[in-house]
Amino acid sequence: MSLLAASATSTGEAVQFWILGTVAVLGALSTVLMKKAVHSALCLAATMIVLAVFYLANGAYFLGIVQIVVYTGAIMMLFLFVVMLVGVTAADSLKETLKGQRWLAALAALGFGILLIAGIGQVGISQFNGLAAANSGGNVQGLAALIFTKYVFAFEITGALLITATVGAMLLTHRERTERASTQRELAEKRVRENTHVPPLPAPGVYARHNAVDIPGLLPDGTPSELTVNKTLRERGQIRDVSQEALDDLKALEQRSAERLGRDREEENAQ
Amino acid sequence: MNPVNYLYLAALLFTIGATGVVIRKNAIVVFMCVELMLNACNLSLVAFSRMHGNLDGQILAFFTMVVAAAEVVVGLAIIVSLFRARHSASVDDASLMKL
Amino acid sequence: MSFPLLTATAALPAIGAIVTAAVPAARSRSDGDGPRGSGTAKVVALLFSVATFVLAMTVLVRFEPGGARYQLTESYDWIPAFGVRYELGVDGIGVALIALTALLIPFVILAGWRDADHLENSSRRWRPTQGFFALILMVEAMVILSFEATDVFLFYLFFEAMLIPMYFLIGGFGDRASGTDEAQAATQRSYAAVKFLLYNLAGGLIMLAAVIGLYSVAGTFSLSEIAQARADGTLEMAASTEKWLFLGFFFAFAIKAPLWPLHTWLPNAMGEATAPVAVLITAVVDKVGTFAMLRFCLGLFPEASKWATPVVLVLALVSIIYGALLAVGQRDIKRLVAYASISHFGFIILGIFAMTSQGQSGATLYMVNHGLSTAALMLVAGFLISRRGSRLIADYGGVQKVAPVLAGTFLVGSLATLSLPGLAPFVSEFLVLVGTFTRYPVIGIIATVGIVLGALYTLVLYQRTMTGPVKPSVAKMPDLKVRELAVIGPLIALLLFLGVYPKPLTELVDPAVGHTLSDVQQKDPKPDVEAAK
Amino acid sequence: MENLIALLVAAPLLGAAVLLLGGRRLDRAGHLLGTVMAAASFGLAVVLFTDMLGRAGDDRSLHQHLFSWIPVGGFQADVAFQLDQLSMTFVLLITGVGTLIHVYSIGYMEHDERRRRFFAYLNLFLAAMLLLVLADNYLLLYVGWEGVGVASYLLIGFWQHKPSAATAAKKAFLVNRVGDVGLSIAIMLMFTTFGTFAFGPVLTSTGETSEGKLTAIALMLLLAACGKSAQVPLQSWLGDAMEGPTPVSALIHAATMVTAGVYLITRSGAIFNAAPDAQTVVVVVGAVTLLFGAIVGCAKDDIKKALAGSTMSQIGYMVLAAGLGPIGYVFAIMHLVTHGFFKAGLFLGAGSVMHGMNDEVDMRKYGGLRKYMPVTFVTFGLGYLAIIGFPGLSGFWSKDKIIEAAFAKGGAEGWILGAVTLLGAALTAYYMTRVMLMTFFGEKRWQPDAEGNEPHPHESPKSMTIPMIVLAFGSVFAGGLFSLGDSFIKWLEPVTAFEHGHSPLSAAVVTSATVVVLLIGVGLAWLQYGRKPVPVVAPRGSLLTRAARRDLGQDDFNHVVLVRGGEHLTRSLVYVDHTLVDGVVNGTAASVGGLSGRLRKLQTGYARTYAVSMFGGTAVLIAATLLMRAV
Repeated sequence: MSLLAASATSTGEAVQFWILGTVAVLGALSTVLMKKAVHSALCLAATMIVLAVFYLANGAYFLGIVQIVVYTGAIMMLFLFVVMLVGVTAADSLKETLKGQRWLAALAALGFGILLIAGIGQVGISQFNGLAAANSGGNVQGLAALIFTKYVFAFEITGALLITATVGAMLLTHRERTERASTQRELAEKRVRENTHVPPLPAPGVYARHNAVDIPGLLPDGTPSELTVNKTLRERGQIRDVSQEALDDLKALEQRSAERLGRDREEENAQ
Repeated sequence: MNPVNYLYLAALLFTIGATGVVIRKNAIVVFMCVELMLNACNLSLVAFSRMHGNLDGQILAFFTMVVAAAEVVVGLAIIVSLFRARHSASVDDASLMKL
Repeated sequence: MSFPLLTATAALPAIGAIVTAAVPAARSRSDGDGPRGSGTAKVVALLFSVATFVLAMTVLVRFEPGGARYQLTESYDWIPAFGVRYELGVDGIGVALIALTALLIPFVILAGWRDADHLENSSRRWRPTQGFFALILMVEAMVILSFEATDVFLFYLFFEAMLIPMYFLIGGFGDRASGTDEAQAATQRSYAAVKFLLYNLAGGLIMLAAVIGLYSVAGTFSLSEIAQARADGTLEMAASTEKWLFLGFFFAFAIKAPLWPLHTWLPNAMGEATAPVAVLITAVVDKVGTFAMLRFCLGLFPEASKWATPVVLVLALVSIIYGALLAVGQRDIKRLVAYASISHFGFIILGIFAMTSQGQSGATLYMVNHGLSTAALMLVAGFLISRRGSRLIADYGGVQKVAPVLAGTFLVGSLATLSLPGLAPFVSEFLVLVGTFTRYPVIGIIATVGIVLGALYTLVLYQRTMTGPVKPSVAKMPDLKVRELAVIGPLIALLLFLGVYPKPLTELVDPAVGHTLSDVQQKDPKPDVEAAK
Repeated sequence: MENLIALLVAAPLLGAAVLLLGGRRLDRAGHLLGTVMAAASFGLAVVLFTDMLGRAGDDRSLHQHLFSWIPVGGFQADVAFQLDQLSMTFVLLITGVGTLIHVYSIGYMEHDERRRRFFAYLNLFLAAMLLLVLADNYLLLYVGWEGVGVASYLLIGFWQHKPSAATAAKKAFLVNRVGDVGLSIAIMLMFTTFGTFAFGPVLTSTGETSEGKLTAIALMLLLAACGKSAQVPLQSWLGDAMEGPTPVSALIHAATMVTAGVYLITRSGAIFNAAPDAQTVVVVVGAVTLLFGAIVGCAKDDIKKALAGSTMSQIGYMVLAAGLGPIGYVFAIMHLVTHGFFKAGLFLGAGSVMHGMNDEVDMRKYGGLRKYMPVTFVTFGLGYLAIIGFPGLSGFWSKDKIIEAAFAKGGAEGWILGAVTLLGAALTAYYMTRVMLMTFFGEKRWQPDAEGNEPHPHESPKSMTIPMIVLAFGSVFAGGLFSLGDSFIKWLEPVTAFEHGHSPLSAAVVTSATVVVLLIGVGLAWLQYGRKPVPVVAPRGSLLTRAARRDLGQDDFNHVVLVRGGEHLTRSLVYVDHTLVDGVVNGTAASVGGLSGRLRKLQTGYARTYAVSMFGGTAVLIAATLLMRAV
C-alpha cells in the first residue's frame, strides 16, 4: 500500500452513501416492479442520477457529469421515446406466463446476490488508495492523457463501433418505400375490385351510448365491431369496449318497459 | 466508511437488474434492467479506480458507457422493428427464432 | 521441380467437374420433349474423364515398380502451425487403384449417359445432367487424391470430402421409377443417402479423433516422417495408445469397406442409387477403405494390427459367408450385388490381415478385379433394369431368348463374380485364400465355402432372370445398344486379360506389399518341406 | 515339337472365340468352323502322338512353358504344358471322340437356331478339357477343371427356355463347385507343404513330408474327383445333366469330362501311393458308386438317365481301380478309354433313337426299333456288348483286368472288392440288356402324343451314323488292341508305374466268373423284359426299384437338408440383417432421437428461460470460484 492509503472516508460521504444508496436501491426495485414502462424509465433515471452523485463522490468528476448528460439525459430520453412510440399504455401484465420462472429467478437472484456479496466480503479490503494523486493534474486531463495514449486504440475502435451502431439502427428501423403510395382513387378502385368494404367503414360509436373515437360501434346483436375504430387505436389496444354496458342498459330498458307494460295490463285487467 | 460499500451496493443493483431481466416481459423494461446492470458495473469500476488510486477503472467505465450507448441504439432499433412485425413488445412473443 | 503429375491427375477431374457444372442449360428444343441441351455436359464430362485416364496411364508408365517406396512425390507446406503438409506420393498399390478409378469413371459416365435425362423435363431441379456428371467427376478427384495422399491429415480430408458428392449422387438420382410410386422411391432414396452419410461420418469422426491423437503422439502427420521416426526408434507410442489409434482408424475403414456388422448401409445405398453410381460406390469409393487399411492401419500401427488380426479375420470370415448367404436371399438384383460385394470385401480384408505376400497381393489384385467384375455385372444389371423399370428378380425371366447379348454379358459378369478361373477375380481370390491358408489354415478352409456360395447366388440370379420361359413383360426387350456394348466390352476384355496374364499387375503390386509386410515385420511362412531342411 | 502343344488348346479356343464374337453372320458356317477346329486339334494330336511313339519310353514327356502366370513371392504359377503318355492318351480320346461328336452334332442340331452357339460351347469345352489334361501344374489344371465345368453348365442348360434344363445346369455347376473346393484346398495344402504345386516337384518330393499331410491332400483331391466324376456323395448332378442335348451327354457326361476325376487321381498317383488311408477311401467311394450307379441304372425308364447311371457305375470301376494303386492305374485309364468309345457310342445311339422318336426319352414308349433304324441298332448293340464285357470286345478286356486287380488287392478287402466288381458286372449286364430289349426288341409301344403326332421312327442322317459307326469300331477293337502284348501297360508304365497284382484267383478263374455273372445278368433281364411284353406304364415296383428311381433318396436328402435348410437359413439371415444388425443401428438412432426430443423441450424459445439459466449458471460459477479460493 502506498503512503496515500487511507482506511475510511469522511463521515459526510458515509451519510450521503447511506441516504442516496437507499434511494438507488429503491429506484432499482421500482424499475423492475413498476407496471408501466414509463414509470420504470423514470425510476431508472433516478437511480442513474444517484449513481452520478456517487461517481462524483468517488473522484470521477468527468464520469459523473457524463453519466448525467449522456446517460440520464440522452439514453434515458431515447428509452422514453421508444416507450412512447410503442405505446404508453401498452402496459405489460406482471402476470407470469412461464412455469416456474419466478421461482427460478428468485433462486438464482438470491444465490447470485448472496454469493457475490459474500465474495466481496471475503476479500476484506480495509485500505484504499484514493485518487488524490491521480487527479492531481485534473480528472479530465488525467483521463484524456490515458485515453489518447494508452487506450487510443480502444478509443478509436469505439468510434467505429458507434458508427456501426448508428448505421445498424438505421438499417433496422428504416423502411424503404418500394412503390408509389396509392392514391385515394386507386384505393377506392381496389376496394371495389376486391369487393371488400365498398362503402366507407362504419363510424365509431354507432348505436352506442357514446360516439367518442375509441368506442366501437355495435352490431345488431349488440357485439362491438372493431372495424369502426381507428386502426392506430386498435393496435394500441386502446378500445373502450362498452358493449356489455350497452347490453346491460338495453336489458334494463326492456325490463323497465316490460314492467310498465305489465302494469298497464294489470290496470286494464283491473278495470 | 470504507469504499467497499460501493461494491456491495453495485452488487445489489446488479442482482436487482439481473432479476428484472429475467422476470419482466416488456422488452423495453428488460432493456432498462440491462442498463441498470451496466450502471452497477460502472459504479464498481469507479470504486475500484478510487481504491487502486489510478484512473484506469474510470477509463473502463467510460468505455462501458460508449458501448452501452451503442447497444441501446441497436437494441431499441430491434425492439422497434420487432414491434412493427409483431405488434407487441413482449419478449415472450418472439419465441420462434423467426419472424 | 518436375511437373506435378499426381496433382494434375486429381485436379483434372476436379476442373472437369467445375466445367461440366458450368455448361449452360440450353433452351428447350423446338420439338419440346427432348432433354434440354445437356448433351454438351455429358461430352465434356466424358472428355475430362478420358483425359484423366490418359494422365493416370502416364502415372502408371512413369512409376518404376522396383524403385523407391513412394514415387512421383510432391510436398508443400500447407498449415505449418499443425505440421499439415500437402504431400502426395504413390506406391504400387496406389498406382493400381488410381488406374482402376481412372479406367472405371469413363465407363460409369458412359453407362449413366441417360440416367439424369428423366429429371431434365419433369423436375424443377437445376440442371440435373450437369450436376450428375460433375458430381461423378468430383468423386473421382477425391478418390484419386485419397490414393495419393501420404499425409494422414490430407488423406482424412479427402476421405471425408468424397462423402458430399456421393451423398447427392445417391439421394438425388435414382432409377426412373415405373410402376412404383415416385414419392415412395424418393423417400427410400433419401433414407439410403442419409444412412450412407451417417455411417460414414460416424466412422470419419472417430478417425478424426484418432488422427489428432496420432499427431499428439507422433508430432507429425507425414507418413514418411512417422516411418522414419519408427525406424530410428524415436517414436514413442505406448502399446495401448497404438491399439486405440488403430481402432479409431480401423473403424472408419471398416465402415467404408464395409465389414460385417457395419455393412448395412451398402445394400440400401446400392439398391437405391442408379447402377453407375452403385458401381462408383462399391468399385471405387469403398476401395479407399481397404486401401487405407493396408497403408494406414498396417503401416502406422503394425503391433496393434497384429494384435487385432484374429478378430479382424473372424469378422472378415463372417462377412464372406454372411454376405453370400444374404445375397442368396435377396429379391432385388442390385441388393444382391451389394451383398455379394460385402462377401468380396470380406475376402479383401482377409487377405490384408493374413499378412502374407500372397494374401496382400491378392487383396490388392482383388480390389482391382472386384472393381472390374462388379462394374461389369452391375452395369449390365443396370441396363437390364432400365429396360424393364424394375429391380425385382421375379419380374424377369427368359431374357436370354430376347436379348442374347445382354444375357451373355450378364453371364460373363456373373462368372467373374463367382471367380471363375480364367477371369481376373479368380487370380486374386485364390491368392487371398492361399495367403490366408498358409498362416491360418482353418480360416482359409472356411473361407473356401464362399466359393460355393458365390456360385450359388450368381447362378440363381442368372437362372431366374435370364433362363426359363420368356415373361410377357420382357418379351419386347431390346438387346444391348452400341453405347452399352462400348461400356461392357472393354470391361470383359480386361477381365479376361487380367485373368490370363495378371503379371503386370502383380509386378506392380509386389514391391509395395513387400514394404507393407516389412512395416508389420512379418515374413511368409516357409513351406513344410523347406522348413524341415 | 513341344511348341505345338499350346496349339492343341488354342485351336478349339480360337474356334469358340470366333463363333461367340462373330455373331449371326457366322450362323451358316459356324458348325463347320467348330468341327474343323476340333479336327485340327485331333490332327495335331495325331502328329504329336506319332512323334512320341518315335521316341524312347522314358523320353516321351514334352514340356512347353508359355509364360509366368501368377508370380507372387514364393507362389509361382506358370502357364506351362506337359505332354506325356497319360496326357497323350487323354488328348487323343478327347479330340478324337470330340471331333466325332462335332460331326454328329451337325446333323443332330440341324434344326436348332442356336447351333452356332452350340458349337462354340463344344469348342470351349474341348479347349478347357485339353487344358485340364495338358496342364503341368495343379493350378492350371484347376483352370481347365472349372472351365469344363462352365462349358458343361452352358451345354446342359443349352435349352435354357426349359426351366428343368436351367436348373440342372445350375445344379451341376454347384455340385461341381463343392468338389472344386476340395481341389483348391488341395492346392493350398500343396503350397504350404511343398512350396509349389507343379506336378514335377510335388510328385517327386512326396517322401519329404508326413503321411498325414499327404492323406489330407489326397482326400481333398478325391473330393474334387467325386464332384467332377459324379461319385458318391456328389453324384446327384449327373442324372439331371441329361437335360442337355444328347451329343453333350455323350461327349461330356460319358466320354471325357466325367473321367477327369480318374485322371486327377491317376496323375496324383504318387500322393495316393504314399497315403494308403486315402487310397482305401478312394476304393470305397469307387465301390459304392459302382453299385449305386448300377442300381439306379436298373430302375430308370429314361434311356439317357439309365445310361447316366451306367456311366456313374463305370466310373466307379475306374475310381476303384485307381484306388488300388500301381496295380490299378493302368487299367483305370484303359477302362476309361474303352468306356469313352462304347459309352459315347451308346449315347449317340440313344440320341439317334430320340432323333427318330420326336425326342421321346421314355424307353417304355420305344420297342422294336431295330427294324426302323438298323445302323443305330447295330452300333448300339456293339456298344452294348462292349459295356457288358462280352468276351473279346473292348469292355471285356478293361473290366476284366479291373476285377482281377480288385481281387489282387489282397486279404479280405480283395475278396470284398472282387465280389463288388463282379456284382457290378452282373448288374451292368442286367441293366444294359434291359435298355437294349426295351428299345430295340419287342413290340412297338409308341402312340400318338397329345397333339396327334405319331412318331415315325427313321434312320438318322449320315453325319450322325458315321460317328456312331466309328465309335462302334472303337468299342469292338480298342480293348483288344490295347491288350495285345500289354501294349497299353507298356505305354503308360513310365508315367503311372505298374505292378502286376498277385491275385489269389488265377486269371482264368476270374475271367470265367466274369462271364458267368454276365450271363446271369443278361438272363435275368431277358426273363423280365425279353420274354414278356414291357408295360407302357411303369409298374409300381419293389421298394428298391422305387428308391432307385428316386436316385436312392439322395436328391430328397439334398432337397430337404441343403435346399430347404439353406432357404430357411438365408431367410432368417435376411430377417436378422434387417432387424438385428440394422435394428441395433436404427435403435441407437431412435434412442438418440428420443433423448433429443426430451432435451428439446428445455429449449422453449423464450429468451427469458435462457436468461434465467444463464443467471443461475453465473451463480454456480461464482460459487465454484469461491470454493476454489476456499480450497
